[in-house]
Amino acid sequence: MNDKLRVTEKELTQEALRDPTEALRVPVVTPPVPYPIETLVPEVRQQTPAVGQRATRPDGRLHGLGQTRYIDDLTFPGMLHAKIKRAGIASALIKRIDTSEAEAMPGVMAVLTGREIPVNSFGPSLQDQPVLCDERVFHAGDGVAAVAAVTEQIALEALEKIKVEYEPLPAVLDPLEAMKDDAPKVHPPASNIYSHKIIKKGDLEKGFAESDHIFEARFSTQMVEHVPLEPHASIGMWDSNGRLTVYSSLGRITLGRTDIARTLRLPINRVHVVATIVGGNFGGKNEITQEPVVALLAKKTGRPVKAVYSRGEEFTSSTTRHPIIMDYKTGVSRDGRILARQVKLYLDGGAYCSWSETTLGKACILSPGPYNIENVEAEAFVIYTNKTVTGAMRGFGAPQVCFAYESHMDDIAKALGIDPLEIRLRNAFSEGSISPTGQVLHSVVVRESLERAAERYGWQESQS
Amino acid sequence: MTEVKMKLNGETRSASVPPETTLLKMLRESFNLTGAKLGCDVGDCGACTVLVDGMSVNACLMLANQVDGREVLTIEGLATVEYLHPVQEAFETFASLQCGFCGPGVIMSAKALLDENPDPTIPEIRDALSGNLCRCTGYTKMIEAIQDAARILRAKEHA
Amino acid sequence: MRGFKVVEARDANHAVALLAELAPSVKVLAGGTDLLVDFKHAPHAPEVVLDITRAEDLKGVSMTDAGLRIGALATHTDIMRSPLVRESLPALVDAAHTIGAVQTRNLGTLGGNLVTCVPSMDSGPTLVALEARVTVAGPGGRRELPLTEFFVGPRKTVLKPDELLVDIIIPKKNVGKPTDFLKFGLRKGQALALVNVASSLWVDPKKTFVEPRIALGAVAPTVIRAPEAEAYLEGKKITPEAMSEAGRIAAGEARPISDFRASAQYRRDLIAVLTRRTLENACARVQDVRPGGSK
Amino acid sequence: MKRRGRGIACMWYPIGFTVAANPSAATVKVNEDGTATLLTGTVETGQGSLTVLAQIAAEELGVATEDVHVVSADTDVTPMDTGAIASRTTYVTGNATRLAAEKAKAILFNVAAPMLGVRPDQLEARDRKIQVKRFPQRQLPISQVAHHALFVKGDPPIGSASFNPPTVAMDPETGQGLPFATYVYATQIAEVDVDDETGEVEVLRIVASHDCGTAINPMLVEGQIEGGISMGIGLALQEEILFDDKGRQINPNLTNYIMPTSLDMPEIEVDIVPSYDPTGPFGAKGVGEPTSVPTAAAILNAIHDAVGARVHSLPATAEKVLAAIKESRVQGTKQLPGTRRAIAGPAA
Repeated sequence: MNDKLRVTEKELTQEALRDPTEALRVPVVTPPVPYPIETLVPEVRQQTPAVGQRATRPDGRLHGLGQTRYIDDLTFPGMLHAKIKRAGIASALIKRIDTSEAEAMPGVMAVLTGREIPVNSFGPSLQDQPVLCDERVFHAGDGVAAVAAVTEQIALEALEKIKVEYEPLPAVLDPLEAMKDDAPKVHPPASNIYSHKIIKKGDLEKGFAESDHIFEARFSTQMVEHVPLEPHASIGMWDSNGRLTVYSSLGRITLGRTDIARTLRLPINRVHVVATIVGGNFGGKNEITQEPVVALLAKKTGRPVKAVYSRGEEFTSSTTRHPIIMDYKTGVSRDGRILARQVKLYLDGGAYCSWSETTLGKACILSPGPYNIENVEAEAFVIYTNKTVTGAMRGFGAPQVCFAYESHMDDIAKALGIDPLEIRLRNAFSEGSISPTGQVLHSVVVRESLERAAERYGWQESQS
Repeated sequence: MTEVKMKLNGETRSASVPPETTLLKMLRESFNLTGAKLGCDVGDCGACTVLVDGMSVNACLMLANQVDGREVLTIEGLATVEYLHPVQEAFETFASLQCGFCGPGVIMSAKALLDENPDPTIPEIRDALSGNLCRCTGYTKMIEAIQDAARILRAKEHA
Repeated sequence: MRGFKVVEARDANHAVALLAELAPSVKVLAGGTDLLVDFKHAPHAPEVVLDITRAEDLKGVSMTDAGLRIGALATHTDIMRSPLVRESLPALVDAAHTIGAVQTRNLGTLGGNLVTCVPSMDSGPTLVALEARVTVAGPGGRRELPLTEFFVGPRKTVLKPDELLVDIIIPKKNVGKPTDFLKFGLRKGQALALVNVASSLWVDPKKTFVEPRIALGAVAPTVIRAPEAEAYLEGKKITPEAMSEAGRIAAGEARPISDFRASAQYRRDLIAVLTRRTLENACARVQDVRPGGSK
Repeated sequence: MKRRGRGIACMWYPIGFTVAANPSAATVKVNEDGTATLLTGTVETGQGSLTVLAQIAAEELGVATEDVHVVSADTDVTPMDTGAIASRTTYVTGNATRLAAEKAKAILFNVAAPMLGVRPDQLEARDRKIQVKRFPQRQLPISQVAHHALFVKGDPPIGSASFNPPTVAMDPETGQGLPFATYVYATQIAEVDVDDETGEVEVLRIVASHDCGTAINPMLVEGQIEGGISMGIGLALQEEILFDDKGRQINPNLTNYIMPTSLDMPEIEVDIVPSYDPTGPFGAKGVGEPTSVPTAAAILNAIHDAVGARVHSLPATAEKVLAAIKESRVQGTKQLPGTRRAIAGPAA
């Protein structure tokens, strides 16, 4: 069926809907049931203290009734749907983008390319990420053009009509390869190692020299996606004062507004960001993605524009968890006390910095584990590769290093014939312990957590 | 265009949609029933779960035309003006939902389970929810709430 | 989804008539759990979709003179709930239960699963181990053929564009045959099979294998039998060693590939283990059953 | 055969950003009926943070949780907030909220003091009342005080405040410094069954003892822990974005990206470790991220305990576990160690 025809048909149908004999056809908006019916507040929660109560969530009932309005549940009169064309190639120069065929399609209201974006770069710490690539593609999930059309389907079909000519460049996919001097540069002329951190405490060599045993191991982790059930979604619209409103699934609206204003070269007070309720974040919705795109398409068309990531785009074009290669070297005494620990971390940063600097820092600081160690050296590198961007994800590198230091700990315990619980208790921080960065720690309950978990589990009893 | 006439949340409704329209798209766009969500569009996540003739289905995997003449129940039709469905009530009490996006689908799956099996075991509840992905809760409080709702429903049945 | 037309069939004959008219630019919609996903990703839309979901004569499970008949449109849930199947062939229930999740089992059909013909189909091995036959209807009438001949390759069956799968029949002699199905996936819920295996067997009074049948899924272009392993077992005394050896032989008969889900070697390892376990489980289901199906 | 194992892992985790400023601001307005409105720039992304913030404001004002309505996530309306990131909302935004509520309360106390004939510092707010410390019978309903403040004294009880966790920059050469204001601690113990012929791992049970300082809302803390564990299980066993040799993703969908379903989740036992951080709002720290930190480590240690095989790279897929089992056998480990209790497999 011809798309133009379908749009006309839709309009005709809407005409027909006004016929009173066709009343049944009128799209039904079931009025929301006005809960709560009862206005009484349960007695138990009328009392203070409020802290410590198992108070119910005010959003809980709306969730259960299906009445919570996420971005994709919002519509505005005349709203258009936007889709972004993805590069599908990990590293390339963009020679030419031809959007003419797409623009000629019935139902297509506007097409946008990177060259039209006032300031085509953003990022929470380094502004190394283009909103839509204009000269070069850095990873396969990069956007290269966008379309706003009257339906999502027309927008999708229009993407296929956009012709992009690439000159492929060598892609660097392995972070250890990317560290080498002769590796292709992801963001030339910048080095692929774009951030580095080191922590030194005590005398590592002395610590190893005093150790009865030295253990070494390499651990590595994979790239993981946040999988919020709600895909990234945003709606952009302008008023006649040139003020932009963006509804977006963002967990951090302040930074979002900064980045939107920056990329659009707008005074910040002309940008209004509303995040309603976000359908899952886990670190993956802490920076903008397609907000400037919907804003500019809305500006071009004079209509509200909505864009929702497909599940595929959630994987390819949002951030992910850093894979980390982790080298541990640990010196221990005969009785299982850690005397020295050296850690080297290599974080695969993907194509852009995103939250890599934060991840690098936390991973590095936390990597020795919650243990009293006199002599520590932890060093971490984050490296560009032509892969999906790695950014913030629940734990900022901590789950990765915890996997390494705790696996290592068990191997040491086993080699020394010490119970895994016992070796941890012998080394664990306590109130006033000094962290690897020299910080005196307070309200430290790692021992308590070990003992309580072991008690609850029945650790002693389950040993035969 | 395809004419679809169905019993939707207890009332006779009809819509005229292009033939390739999915049930989910029709519910959301023609009827503004946005409780069922689009999470993956290919039947993996279950966020679009609704009941057709009492059976839970992925609304993204049915054509609107397929429900012509049938009964469709969405999350919006589950509560009455007087009462929340016990599953909805238990989900609220137990804080079973966090971001809530998977919630309408999970609750519809739970409703279908309890209609079929008023006293499900925990493994049976897990099995019934395996088509509904949730990233926030670890499913734990959902399972507790469904057990609680089952108890309440059984007590109602006896009363 | 891209635009297409939908035509509805009242019953099987109507569907065949419509197919004759519309082929080859038509796709048949049964459960839709695979088809609509394909449409959403396909570069081109089909011209016409033939919706057969209202053809009642294609549904249902019944016992006929030929054996247990399962309509092509019977959903996986229908199979799981059928008292007939639960009683006589619980392995079919187990297999149906491993497919997708409740929502997809409520929609997805046995016929659709066979016609889509992905190598990892979960309904295939049990039916093959029970030597199931299928009925195909076309412009020239109906024909019956063994299920193994129905499969041609990945996503390819003998069905011509104007033909329709009508039903699946498990021959009478195998109704009640002790059978077991095991699937190995990457998780417990909604898993795709890395390997799935079904074994059926009779046991004679001397505690030897009679008519052992072993079917392997996801380790060849289609579901395959393991004839060498079957031949090895035929007439052998039932022992753990024999079943382990049959597993090893079956692993050698498979032609698994390496892909991102698993290596070929790992799939072979799994076949050996799963074959042995299905044989053990099928043996455990034997209670004085004799060839011929009478208990 | 299935072999059972147990594994333990503990961790530490900081609250807030690494050194970098990450302030939150909040405004609390007390209405003339004693209810209140809290304005916060943070976003509810599912954790229940708005509930927790309402509880903190309510506690400070001496009213009930549902007396506080929270307005959030609108840059035109709500004050600056660094956002729902770094497990910082309860601690940082919570501190800002408490301070804002305290300022609003101070206005109420100033108004109430002459009405009750005492000094403001002799007052406390409890049970929707403003009362004289140790003389609870001398009290006024908060509604009466608020109404008086607004419409008689003309002094609206509104408080705005902000909080930024105190840190000291790290030395670039040695990393020495105070990067975070506070840390939380936790231990998880996992019990697994490993099928030593297929490598399949089934997580049966996880005991999680987590420190979050004061649990402002224990039910929501439990929810965070249970959810964090499910993510940890995915990290441990199943989830991985795969690339082809050209750098394109192979499995960008929920069919082939294997995250845990309800059937993949173990029994979870949550334990909240009693703890109080004097720098947090009513002693609270945070809980969001740490919940998924030790899970993978505990599971991998349990696998090791069950079959004596160490998997060094995540995820520990069944194939990797089986390979590790085979390797540990080759390495002359004649007997599988750590098999305290071998239990029967499904086929036995």
